[in-house]
Amino acid sequence: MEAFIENQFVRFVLLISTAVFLAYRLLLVSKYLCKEYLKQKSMVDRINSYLPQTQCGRCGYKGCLPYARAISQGDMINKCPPGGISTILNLVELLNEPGLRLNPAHGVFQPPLTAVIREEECIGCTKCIQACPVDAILGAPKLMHTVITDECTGCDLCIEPCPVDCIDLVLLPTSSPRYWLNPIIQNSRFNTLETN
Amino acid sequence: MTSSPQSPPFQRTRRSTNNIMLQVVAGCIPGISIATWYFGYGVLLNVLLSIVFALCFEALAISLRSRHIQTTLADNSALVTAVLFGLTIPPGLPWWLLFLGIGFAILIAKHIYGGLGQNPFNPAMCGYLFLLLSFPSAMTSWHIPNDALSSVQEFAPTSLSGLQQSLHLTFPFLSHNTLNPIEFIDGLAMATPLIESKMAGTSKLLTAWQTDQSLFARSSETAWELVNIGYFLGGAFLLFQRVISWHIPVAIITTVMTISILFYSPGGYAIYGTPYLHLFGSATMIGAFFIATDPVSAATTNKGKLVYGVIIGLSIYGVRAWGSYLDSIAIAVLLGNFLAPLLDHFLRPRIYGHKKGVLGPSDMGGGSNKVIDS
Amino acid sequence: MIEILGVIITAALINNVILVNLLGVSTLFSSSNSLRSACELAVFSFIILFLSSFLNLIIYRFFLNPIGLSYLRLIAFVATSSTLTIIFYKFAKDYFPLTIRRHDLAFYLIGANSAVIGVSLLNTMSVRTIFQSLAYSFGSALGFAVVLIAFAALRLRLDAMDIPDVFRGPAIQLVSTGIVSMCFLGLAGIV
Amino acid sequence: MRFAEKIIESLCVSTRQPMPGGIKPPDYKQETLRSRLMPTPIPEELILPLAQHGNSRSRPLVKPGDKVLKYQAIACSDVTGIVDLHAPTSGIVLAIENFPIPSPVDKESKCILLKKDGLDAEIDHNTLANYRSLSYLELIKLIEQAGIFGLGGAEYPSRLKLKSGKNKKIKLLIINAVECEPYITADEALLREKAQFVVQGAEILQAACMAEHCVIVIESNKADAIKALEQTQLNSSIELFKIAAKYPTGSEKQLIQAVTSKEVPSGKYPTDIGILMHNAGTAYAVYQAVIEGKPCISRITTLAGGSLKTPKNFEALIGTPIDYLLNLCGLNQQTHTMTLMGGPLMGVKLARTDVPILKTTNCIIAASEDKFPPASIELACIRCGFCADVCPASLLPQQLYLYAKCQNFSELISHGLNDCIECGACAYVCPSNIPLIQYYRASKDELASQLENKISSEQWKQRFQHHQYRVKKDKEARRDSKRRETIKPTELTLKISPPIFSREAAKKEIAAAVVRVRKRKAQFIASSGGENTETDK
Repeated sequence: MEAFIENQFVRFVLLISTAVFLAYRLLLVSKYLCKEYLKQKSMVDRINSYLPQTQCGRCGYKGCLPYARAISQGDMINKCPPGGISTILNLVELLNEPGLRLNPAHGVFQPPLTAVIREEECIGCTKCIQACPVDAILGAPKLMHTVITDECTGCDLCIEPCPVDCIDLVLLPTSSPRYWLNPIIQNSRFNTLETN
Repeated sequence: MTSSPQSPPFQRTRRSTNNIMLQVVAGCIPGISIATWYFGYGVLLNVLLSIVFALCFEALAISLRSRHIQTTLADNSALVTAVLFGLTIPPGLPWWLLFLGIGFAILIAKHIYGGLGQNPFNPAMCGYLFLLLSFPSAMTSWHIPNDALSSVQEFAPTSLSGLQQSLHLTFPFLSHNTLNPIEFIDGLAMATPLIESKMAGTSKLLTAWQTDQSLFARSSETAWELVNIGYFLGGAFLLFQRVISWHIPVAIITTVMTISILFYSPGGYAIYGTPYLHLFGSATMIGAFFIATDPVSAATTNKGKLVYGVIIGLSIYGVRAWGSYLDSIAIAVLLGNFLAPLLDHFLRPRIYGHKKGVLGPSDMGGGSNKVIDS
Repeated sequence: MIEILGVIITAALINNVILVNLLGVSTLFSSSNSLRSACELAVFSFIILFLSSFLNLIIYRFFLNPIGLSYLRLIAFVATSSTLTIIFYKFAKDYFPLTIRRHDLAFYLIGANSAVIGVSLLNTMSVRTIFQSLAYSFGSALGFAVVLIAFAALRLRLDAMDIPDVFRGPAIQLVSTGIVSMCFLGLAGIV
Repeated sequence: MRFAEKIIESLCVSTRQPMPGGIKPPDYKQETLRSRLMPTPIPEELILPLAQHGNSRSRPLVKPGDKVLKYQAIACSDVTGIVDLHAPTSGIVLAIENFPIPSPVDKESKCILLKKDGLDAEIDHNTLANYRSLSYLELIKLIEQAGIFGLGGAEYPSRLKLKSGKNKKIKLLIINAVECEPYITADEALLREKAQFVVQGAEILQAACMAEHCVIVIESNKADAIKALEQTQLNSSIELFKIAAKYPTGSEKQLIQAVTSKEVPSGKYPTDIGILMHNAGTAYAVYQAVIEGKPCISRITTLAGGSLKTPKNFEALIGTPIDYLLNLCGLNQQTHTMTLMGGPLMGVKLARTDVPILKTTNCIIAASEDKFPPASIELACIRCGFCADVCPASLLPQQLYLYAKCQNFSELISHGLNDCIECGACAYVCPSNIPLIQYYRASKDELASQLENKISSEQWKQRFQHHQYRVKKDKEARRDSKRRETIKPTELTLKISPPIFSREAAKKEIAAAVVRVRKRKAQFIASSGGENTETDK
C-alpha cells in the first residue's frame, strides 16, 4: 500500500477524483435546495409581489403589473409611494441596484386609506365605477353608489372623475392598534438610501 | 415615534454590565500582582498608563458620537480592554507606543463599529497585533530591572530604584542624561519568556521545589509559571462567578494539551516542550480565560464556543511551534473572532418543538429582505 | 502525504489569496449580504479558481515554456479562465438561479479577477512539482471560498451595528478586511 | 401503551426538571398566604366587559334599566350563541357603553354597568348529585353554559379545549397548579382550602374529555397545598405530581415537557400529542358549574405588592373595579408607583386602576419603589449569553435582538421568533437591562401586519387582473356591435346566404362560440399571464 501511495501519478488521480467528487456533491446539494425556488415565478412576478398592488397609478403606469414590467426593463424603483421604504428595500435587495429614496414627485407615503362616498351628494353618474381599477364601487346609473371598504385599495383614482366630488379618503380602521414599538432601529440599509 | 408602554418583566437581577466588567478586572489582579512582584513596576505602569489613555480615547470617541459620556464611560469596558492590553504588551515600552496601540484598539477596533457590544474583533488584541506588526523588535524584548538576573539581592525590582528604572524606560525624556536608556539598564531579558531554553527544560517550579529553594525567590526563575497560575486562579474565579461560561477555556486548554502531547519530543527541538510548559510556560492562561472569552467578539452559542475554542487552541500551537511570531495568543484570538459569526450562524441549539436549530434555509428568500418572501 | 497537506494549509491559511496576497478583494464586496448568495458565489469561485489555476500551470509547463513562448502566459491564463467561467456559468445558471439573477456580474468577474491570474502566476514561478502545485491551487481556492463565506456571515452582523454613517457600507468592510489580514499576516512564516 | 408506562414511571420520580434554562426569582409569596381566603366583597357598581376573550364580540341579553338576579345570563357570544357572561350579583343594569378596560394603553370597549341592590337574590339553579350519570356531551354542555374561560391567564375558552379533545384521543389531562411566577398565590390559596372541590372538578373534566390519566401538577415547595391535596387524593384515581420550583415551568409547553418530557411540535396544540391542560381554577369553576349548578361569576385573585398594608387573596366577583379591591387591602398612596395585572414577569402595567377584573386576572400587584425600581437606561448588548442559558425554548435571544434591531425578518423567523413564549426570563437576567420582550413583540406585530398586507395585496392583484380582463372583453363586445351597424343590411344579404334556422347549426354555432371565448380567455390570461411567466432576458 505504501509504495502504491508513493507513486506520483496515483496520488494525482486520487486528489483530482476527490476534488471533482466534492464539487459535484456541493452542486447537487445546492440544486436540491433550489428545487422549491425554481418553482418561483419569473422576475416580473417577483417584482410585482413586492409592489403593494394598490393599482393607484401614481407611478405613471396604469397599475402595478405594468410598473413591474417597466422596472424589469430598467425603470426607476422609487416611484411607488404606497409601497414606501419596504418596497424600495426589497427591490434594492432583489435587483442589487443602488437604493434611492422615494421620489416626492410621485407622492408621499400614507398609511392605508379607504374611499367613502357621502350618500346624500351622490348622483349615480357611474363615472367612479369606470375609474376604479379593482371594481370596489357598487352601484348602477341613477342609483346610489357605495364603496366596498375591504376591497378598496385607497388609490384615489375615483376622486377626480366624480362631478359632485362626494368621495373622500379616510384612514383604514386597523383592528388592533400597535403600541409595541422597537426602541432602537438600527437598519443600516435605511441610512444608505441616497436622496435622488 | 411614540414611546411604547413599559414592557414586562418589571423586576430584574442585580447583575449589570458595569460590575461584570469590574469582575473581569478583579480576575486579573492575582496575575498582575505576581508579575509586578517578579518583573518590577513595568507591568503595573503599563496597565495604569493604558487605563488612562483608554479612558481619554473613549471619552473622545463618545463625544464625537455625541453620546451621553457619563453612562457610556460607566460601563467600564474600556477599562477591561486597557487592562488586557497593558498585560500582554511587554513592560519597558516607550509611552508613545502604548498610546498608539491603545488608540488603535479603542478608536479603530471598537468605536468604528459603534462602541460597546458591537466590535467583531477583540480590541485589545487588535492593538497588540497592530504594535507587533509595526514594531516587532520593541514588542519582543522584555526590559527587566537588571538585578533579576544577577544573584545580588540588595537591589530588588520592586524597590524605589526599580520603579525609577521602569519610569526611565517608559518616559525616555525623564532621564536627563543623554545616555541611551538601554545602557543605563544593562539587564535586558531576551525575547519573551517563551524562549526556547525555558521550554526545553522541565518546570522551574518543580526544580525549585525539589532543591527546596523558596518558590517565590526571584532567583529561582519560577516567575512565568506563577504568573500563569495567578491567571488560572483569576479565571477560576470568573467561572465560579459565572461571568464566563466554561466552553471556551476548556476547549482551548484541552486542544493545546492534546496537541502538545502529540508533538512532545523530549530530546528534540525545544519548542515541543511538555504540555505543562505549553499551558503554564507562556500566555495561554490569560488567553484562554480573559482574552478569548471576551463575550462581544467570541461566538455566543454553546456549540459555537467549543469549535471557537478548538480553532484558537490549534492556531495557538500552530503559530507557537512553526510561526515566526512567538506570542500567538493575539493571532489565534483574532482568527477565532473572524470565524465566530459563521459558527454562530450554523451551530445553533435545537429549538423546542423543532427537529433542528436552523429553521429552513435562513435566507432562501434572498437575504435580509423586509417582506417575508412567500 | 503530510507535505501535501502542509502545502494545502500554507495555501489556504498562511498565504491566503484574499487576505495575505490581497488578490481578488473585489469579490468580497460584490455579493449581497445574504449568506446564501455568498455561499453560492464561494462554491462557484472555488471551482473556477481551482481548475483554471491548475490548467494554466499545465499549459505553461508543457506548452508555453518548452517552446519558449512563456511571455504569452498572461494572455493564455486570461483565455483559459474566461472560457472556464463561461462553461461553468451555464452550469451554475440552473444551480444558483437566485444569485445568478441578482449578481451575474459577480460571477463573470470571478473569471477575470486577480485571484485567478495571481494564483496561476504564483504557480508558474514556484518550483513545486505538478502534484504539489495542484495541492497549492486547491488550498488557495479553498482559502478563497472560506474567507468569502466567513465575510458574508460577518456582514450579516455589520448590518445591526450602530456604525457612523461615514463608515457604513464598503468602508467598514475594508476596515474589517484590514484587521483580519493583519491577523493572517501573523500566521506568516509557518512552513 | 408505552405512553402510559412512561407516565406511571415518571410519577414515581418525585421531582423532575428536564426543562432547559429557567430562572429562580425570589417569590415573595409569604405575605399573601398568611391570611385565609377572604369572603367575596360586592362593590357598588360592577363593570362587565363584553369582549372577554380576544376581540370576538358578544351580544348583551339585557337592556339598560333591567333588574337582574345573581347567576342570570346577561350576554352570549354572537358567534356561537353560547352564554358567556352571568350577573355576579342581583341589581339593575345602569348602562351598556364604552368603559375603560385593563390594558397598558388607554383602551375602551363596550361593557355592562351593573348597580347592586344589596339583596344578592339568586336565580334558581339545580344542583346535581352524581355527575357520572351524564354522558360526556351533556357534561361539556353544562360546562359551556357556565361560561368558563381558561382561568389560568391564557384566554383560551375551556369549552373549545374540551371540544377539541373530542375528536383527538386524549391520553393525559394535566391540572396545572404550578404557580411559578412570584407574588401569585391564587391557586395555592384555592388548593389549601378547597382541595377536594378541585379534585372533583378534575374528575369531571377527565370524564368530559375521556382522558385515560389525570395528573395534578404542583411545585414541590408549596407544602400546605400538597398536604391538603394528599388528604383528598386517597379515594380518587388522580395522581399528584410534584416538580421543582423554577420559572417558567408553569407555562403550558414547558409543563408538558417537565411532566412527560415530550415536546409540543411547533405551531401545533398539546391536544395533537394527546395531552390536555387545564388550570386548577378552571377545575374548581367546573365543579361549581356541574355539581352546584352555579355559573362562573367570580375568581380567586391575589392582591399583593409593597404598597398594600395587608396583602391577601380574594374570591373576587368578575367586574369588581381594581381600586375598590386595593382600598380594601389598605393601599398606601405615597409608595404606590404602578399597578400590575398578572405577575411581575408576564404581567401588564395598567394605565389606570378604575378598570374591572376579568376572568383571567389571577393577581394584582400594587408595586412600590423598593421591589419595582423604575426602568433604567438600556445599555448595549455585550452578547454575554446569560439570556441564552435561561431561555426555556432554547432560543438565542441575543441573536433575535440583533436581527430585531436591524429588522431582518427572514433571519428572525429562521432563529425561531414564533417559538418565543415571551416568558421574560431573558430580559430578567440581562445585565444591560434591554427590554427584549418589547423588541420581540414589536417584531411579531410587524410580521403580522406584513402578512396582512401580503394577503390584501394578493387579493387586490386578482381583482385588478379580473378588472382588466372584464374591460378588455367589454371593449371587444362594443367594437363587434359597432361593426355590425356600419355594414348596411343589403351587403349583408349578398355576402352570406340567408340564415336557415336549424337546431344542429345553432348548437354547433354555440359550441364554436364557447370554444372561441375559452380560447380567447386562455390566450388573454396566457398573454397577461404570458408576461408573468415570460423567461427573463
